Amino acid sequence: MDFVLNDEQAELQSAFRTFCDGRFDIDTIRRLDAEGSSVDPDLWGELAGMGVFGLRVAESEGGVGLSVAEAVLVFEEIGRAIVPGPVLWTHLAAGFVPGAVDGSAVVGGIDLGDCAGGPILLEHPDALDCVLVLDDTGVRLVDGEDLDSAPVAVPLDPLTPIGLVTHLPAGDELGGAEMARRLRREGAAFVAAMQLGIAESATDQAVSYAKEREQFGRPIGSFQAVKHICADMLVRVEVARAAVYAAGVTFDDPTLGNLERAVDAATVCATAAAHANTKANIQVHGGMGYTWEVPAHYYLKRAWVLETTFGTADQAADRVACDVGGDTST
Amino acid sequence: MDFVLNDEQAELQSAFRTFCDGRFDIDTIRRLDAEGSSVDPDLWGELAGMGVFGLRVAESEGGVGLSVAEAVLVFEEIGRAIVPGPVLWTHLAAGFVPGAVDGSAVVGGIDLGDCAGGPILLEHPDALDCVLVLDDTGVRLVDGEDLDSAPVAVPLDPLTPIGLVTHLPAGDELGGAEMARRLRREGAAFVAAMQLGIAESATDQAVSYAKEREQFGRPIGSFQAVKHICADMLVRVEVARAAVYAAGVTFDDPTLGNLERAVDAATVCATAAAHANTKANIQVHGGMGYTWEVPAHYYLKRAWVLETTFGTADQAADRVACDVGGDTST
Amino acid sequence: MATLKPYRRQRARGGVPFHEARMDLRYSEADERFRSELRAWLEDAVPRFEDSHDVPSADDLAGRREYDTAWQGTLFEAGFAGIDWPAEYGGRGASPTEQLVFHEEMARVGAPYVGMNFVGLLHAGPTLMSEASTEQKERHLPRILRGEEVWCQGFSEPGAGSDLASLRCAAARDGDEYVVNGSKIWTSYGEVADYGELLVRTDPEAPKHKGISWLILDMRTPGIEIRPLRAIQGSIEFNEVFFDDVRVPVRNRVGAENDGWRIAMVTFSFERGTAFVSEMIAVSRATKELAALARKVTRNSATAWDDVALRREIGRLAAELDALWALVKRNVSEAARSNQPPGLGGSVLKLAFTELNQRLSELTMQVLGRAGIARSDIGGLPLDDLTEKALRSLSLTIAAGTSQIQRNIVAERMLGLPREQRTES
Amino acid sequence: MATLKPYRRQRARGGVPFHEARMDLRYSEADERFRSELRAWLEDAVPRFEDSHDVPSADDLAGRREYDTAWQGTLFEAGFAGIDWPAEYGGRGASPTEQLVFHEEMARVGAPYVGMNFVGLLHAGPTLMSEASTEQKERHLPRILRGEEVWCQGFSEPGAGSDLASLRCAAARDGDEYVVNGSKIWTSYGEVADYGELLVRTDPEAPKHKGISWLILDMRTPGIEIRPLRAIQGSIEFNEVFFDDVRVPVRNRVGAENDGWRIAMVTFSFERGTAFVSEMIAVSRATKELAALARKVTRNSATAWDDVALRREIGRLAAELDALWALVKRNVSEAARSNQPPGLGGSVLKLAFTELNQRLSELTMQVLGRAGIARSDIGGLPLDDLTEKALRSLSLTIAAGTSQIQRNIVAERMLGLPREQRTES
Repeated sequence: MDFVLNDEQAELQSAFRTFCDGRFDIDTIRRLDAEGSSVDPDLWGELAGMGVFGLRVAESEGGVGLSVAEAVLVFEEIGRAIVPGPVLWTHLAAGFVPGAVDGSAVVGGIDLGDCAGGPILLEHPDALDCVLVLDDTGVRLVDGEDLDSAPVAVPLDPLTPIGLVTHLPAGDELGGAEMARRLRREGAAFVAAMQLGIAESATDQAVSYAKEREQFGRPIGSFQAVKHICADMLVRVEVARAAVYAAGVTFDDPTLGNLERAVDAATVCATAAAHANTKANIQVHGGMGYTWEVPAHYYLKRAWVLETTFGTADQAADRVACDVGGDTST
Repeated sequence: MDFVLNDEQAELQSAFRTFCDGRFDIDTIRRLDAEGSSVDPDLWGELAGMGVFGLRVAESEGGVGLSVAEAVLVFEEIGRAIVPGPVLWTHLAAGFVPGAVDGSAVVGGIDLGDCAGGPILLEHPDALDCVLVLDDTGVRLVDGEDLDSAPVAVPLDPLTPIGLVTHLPAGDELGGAEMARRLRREGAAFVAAMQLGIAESATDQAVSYAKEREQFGRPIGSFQAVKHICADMLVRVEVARAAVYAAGVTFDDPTLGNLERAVDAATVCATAAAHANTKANIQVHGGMGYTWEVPAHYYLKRAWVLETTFGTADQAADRVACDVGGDTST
Repeated sequence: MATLKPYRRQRARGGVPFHEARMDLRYSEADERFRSELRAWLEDAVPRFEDSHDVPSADDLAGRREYDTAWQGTLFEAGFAGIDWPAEYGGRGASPTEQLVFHEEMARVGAPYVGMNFVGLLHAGPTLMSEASTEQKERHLPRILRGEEVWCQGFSEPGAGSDLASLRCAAARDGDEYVVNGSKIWTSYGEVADYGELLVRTDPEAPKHKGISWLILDMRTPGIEIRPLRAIQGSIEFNEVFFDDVRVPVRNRVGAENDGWRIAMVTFSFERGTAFVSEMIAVSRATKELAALARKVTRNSATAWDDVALRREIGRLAAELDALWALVKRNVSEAARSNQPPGLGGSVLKLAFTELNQRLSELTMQVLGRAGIARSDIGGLPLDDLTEKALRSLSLTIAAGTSQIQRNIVAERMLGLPREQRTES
Repeated sequence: MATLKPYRRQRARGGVPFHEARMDLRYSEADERFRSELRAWLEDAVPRFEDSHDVPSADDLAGRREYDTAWQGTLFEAGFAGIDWPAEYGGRGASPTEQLVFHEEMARVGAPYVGMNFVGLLHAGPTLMSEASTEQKERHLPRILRGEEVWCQGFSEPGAGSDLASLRCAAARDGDEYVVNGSKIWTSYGEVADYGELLVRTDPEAPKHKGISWLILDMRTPGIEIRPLRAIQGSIEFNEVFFDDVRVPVRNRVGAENDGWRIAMVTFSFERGTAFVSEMIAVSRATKELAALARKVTRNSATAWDDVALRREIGRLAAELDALWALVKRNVSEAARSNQPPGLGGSVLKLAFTELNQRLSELTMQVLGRAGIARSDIGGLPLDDLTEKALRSLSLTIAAGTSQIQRNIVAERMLGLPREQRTES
């Protein structure tokens, strides 16, 4: 047992963080927002070049050949930099949707479970070549041309444009219920990783603002009220990190324990961390926090979008409860 | 509209507070605890003399003839002083159980709704002359001699001894479902008043300790962490007070609005205030807070007992939700 | 033996009928007469106003000014402007409880909101009434009531937020004018306001609370530059305002030179006291709407309402709102008795209400579920309104004194805990 | 173009098999061999021990001492005492991960808890190992491991709680003895302990952190008076200890004179690091038991389990516990790598775990409902255990550094926020 990153994993993560710092800095985020484009072809190409889409695809098939635990580290950074676009769906599709692995196909997706009973919403509708559709019975692939959607004028997250799906063709069946379950589980784990990254970034932003900003002749971070908000942010991050990394490791070594429960624990802890920390970050920033002058709002909005992607924390907690209570009825 | 205490109400409350300060000071509470007696005949007589049991009984029938809103002020003080004994049940019984009004009959009670599905527990079993029993169908009076109960060795609250009822005779029917509903509603309102008093006392205790106790060369109340705990305590008290007094006023003038909802709002807010404030009081007291050296623990334990007396805050919130949502199904 | 009986008897002896003497939540007959009159008028006036005025979009500031001031003018014409303002300035001279009835009835029929008249009616106006010269009052108060003057607030600065008294925007005396240099922030509607309530430093040498003055600023004075700031929900809600040698006549100062801090504190007690009565009514309505929404929104095979955890939280919020509404009535009763602006109780109300509001927002997003990633109405869901409110609610624990500052106030001024060791230069 | 491929290739080139090189939650083969050995022994030893020893009541301190030390002796005889202590003191000299396996297996079979050996095994012992002289180590460490010495802690004082360094219990040098006067508080098991770890002020003139020394106190020394304190749950858990000219040989000082503060800090890092591994396992079990209880307890026509709000909170707590258990594994892995006591991560764990524990208690009381007003088992409900745990949990956010102090530590030492303006005399 050695539940810390090894040197190579630390280097992998640090290299990808450096990449994001350079390519997805806050000015770029603001530019993409202003341009109303969430998928910039050049940046998409760079993500492909880094191997983000084929991260878990074998080298022989054009991928990087990493494990889930390592892909989790990359998605943590994608969250930290709030990289826009259907990165996760294209990553999930790599290996069975042609062109996904090298980013030449931009793949979006819909988990009908998330939309159950409500409108069917599709993220980044204008950028997609094809769309994966998951439901309890299986996985289908729909050509982007065949799907009709009406643009939603204002999305919650300015960097996640939304379309209301008005016609969803049957598409081609790619797999059955088991494949859908697997994709959802992987998707939930990477969403949790992104939420972890968002929670971390919110903490970093709050802490550096608290060190700089002075009121009453002292940095606001010297006041216990602010100090304790920041301390609680770090606690949530560390708890979420443990859960998210544990889920990644359990994917790679399923004999370690109950994989579904490990993913659910990651969802519960990472969602809570991202939700509370992005809100706390705004509070620490004071008036600036609820303007577009500082990036805090982008993080909060992205975290809210991810909260309903591949299932909610409430659903995850309900499943964990049934596992703990040996209740198989639900 | 004049939703503040008038002079006479303020004097009434202040006079009763002075009485409690003198008769139910913390040394008395400790003595009763040590003696294992929750009903001291002399003190019970003094409560009767003050008119606590006949507070709402007409003067012509030996009572004080006050309204519910004023009785609420008295029960707030009973909570503040954690006066032990079946004061509330005897008060509820006054007017229809002989001897209750002047305290010559010590009346206990059981709301079978509170015990639903669990053991039937009776407070102060050894002190009771008779026991009111409420259920959905009506109200019964059982002679203390006829009821069998086994003493519970350790009660949660040292000043609320408990018996496990092993035989509950049918007793005499005093009224039907409507009377049971009325007694529960009144009981819930006075429980909320006592919880308000407990929440206030916990705030007072925490604030005075925070002013006195020094660490790091300053009173701990000068640290924001402690200061903000205390501020939140006061906020909860003021919110609870508004809800509890509003419920009292609504009893006296039912055309003001939905009485059940007013009582439920009082239950929700006062329970939350007592629960959180008694816990916060312990935290502010540090190590001393979880010993018997300071009275904080008595308050916490009493608040916990009251949380399940005449229905819980969860049940009250569920009813308010149904009222808000126009849901008549539950 | 001690007994509580005298308290009953004393009252009986006094001869005052029982129900009038005691703590009471019932509106007086006069209040109810006012309500009937107002209600009758609103029934006709609101539809008529709405027929003749298009609701402007959030970004159309000029349109919003026109709309808000037109409604204020309509109220004034009918005698319903400034319910608790003295008649001499065009107000109704009525009681605080009638003011409360006014809010209730306005909310009941969904009448237009105070909008851009907010600062004038709720901050600057009451401050002028309390502190200004007769000439200043006569000049401004009637125009505010008639909707002819829109005001904005120039208090905070980029470097002076929670520590407002550290403000540096300087007003140097030059004859009978002040020359103002510096900047202000969070001035809502700065672009379209006529006047601003401006706090400036008139004595840079004095201790920080002692060198501040309160000025009436004509927003059309040369040298004022305005930079709009975008709020989290996307619309332009406030501005940064820059002053470059802006000349303000000394006669536009309210109160004595360097006495501005005290005067500003008067404003804050208004702000904290009754400023969210309307919002509270709106939130109460929102809670009801959320319950109705939860009963409609299906999630898998059940509705959101079937989820006891969500439903119970709706119940808790509604119960707490009932309590806060009673607390408002207590604050108003106290103000009516003492004839003073609402005091520190406003901080208690603000702490409780803003947190409750945020919990309602979180619950709303939970009920919306996946649909909440869109902010345009789809599938019969009022997403535009709900997501905007949810985002906007994040400002509530910050604006007009953060929750941290409010807790300091409650702890230090209401509970008497020792003051923070703050550096006061 | 930048790519992540090298990170895969580099590892392949290194020749180290993939699964051994990476972050790993799997116990090693050596750990698992240890587990099998321990498990086999426990299977036989626990029932044998329980057959020959009656479980003493909470108030029977002498009986508890006898029970706890007998179990420690049994462990020692079998070679399972001090798993990660060096062999020279009778320990097993094994890895921190084997220590974790030990806790897991002990909890799995419900073996007796460390009990009164807590201070010796988890605080004083590790401190002696790190800081004491060879003679002191040889004198005490093996006896602690064998269950022959019970220790207590004399750090806090009535006037020195969170501000421990302000302690005033004085030790005046008199030849080769210190003469101790003053008092200590929160000394668990003080009446039956053999030794105490004692912090005293040896230089009253020095700055407060600089004048403290760490002494080994023989609890049988004349002049010690003990006043028991009752804990919230009703039992005597700790004491106030008074010192009246208590003579302690100078050779019983650990480390240099006036270096006691640094040494005490070593103890705290142990306290915060692994002290609640056993408790965490206990809480994990408690969560399972609560779920089972909730499925049994009926409330009106349904079970507590049918209340989604309660059930979901059980799920949330279990999920967070899973996360905290993973966090423990990370802390242990870091300690194993660095061969250092667990660091500040312990404060993070303490904050999260103690709060979780209190939430579990609240939930337990909610599930119990009305039955929770009794603390004796009735109606098939384990009320004695559950209510005691619920009350006891209130101490967790206070003892061993309040949550407020832990947040200061996290903020100042981990996040680098500016230090509190505290008066350090």
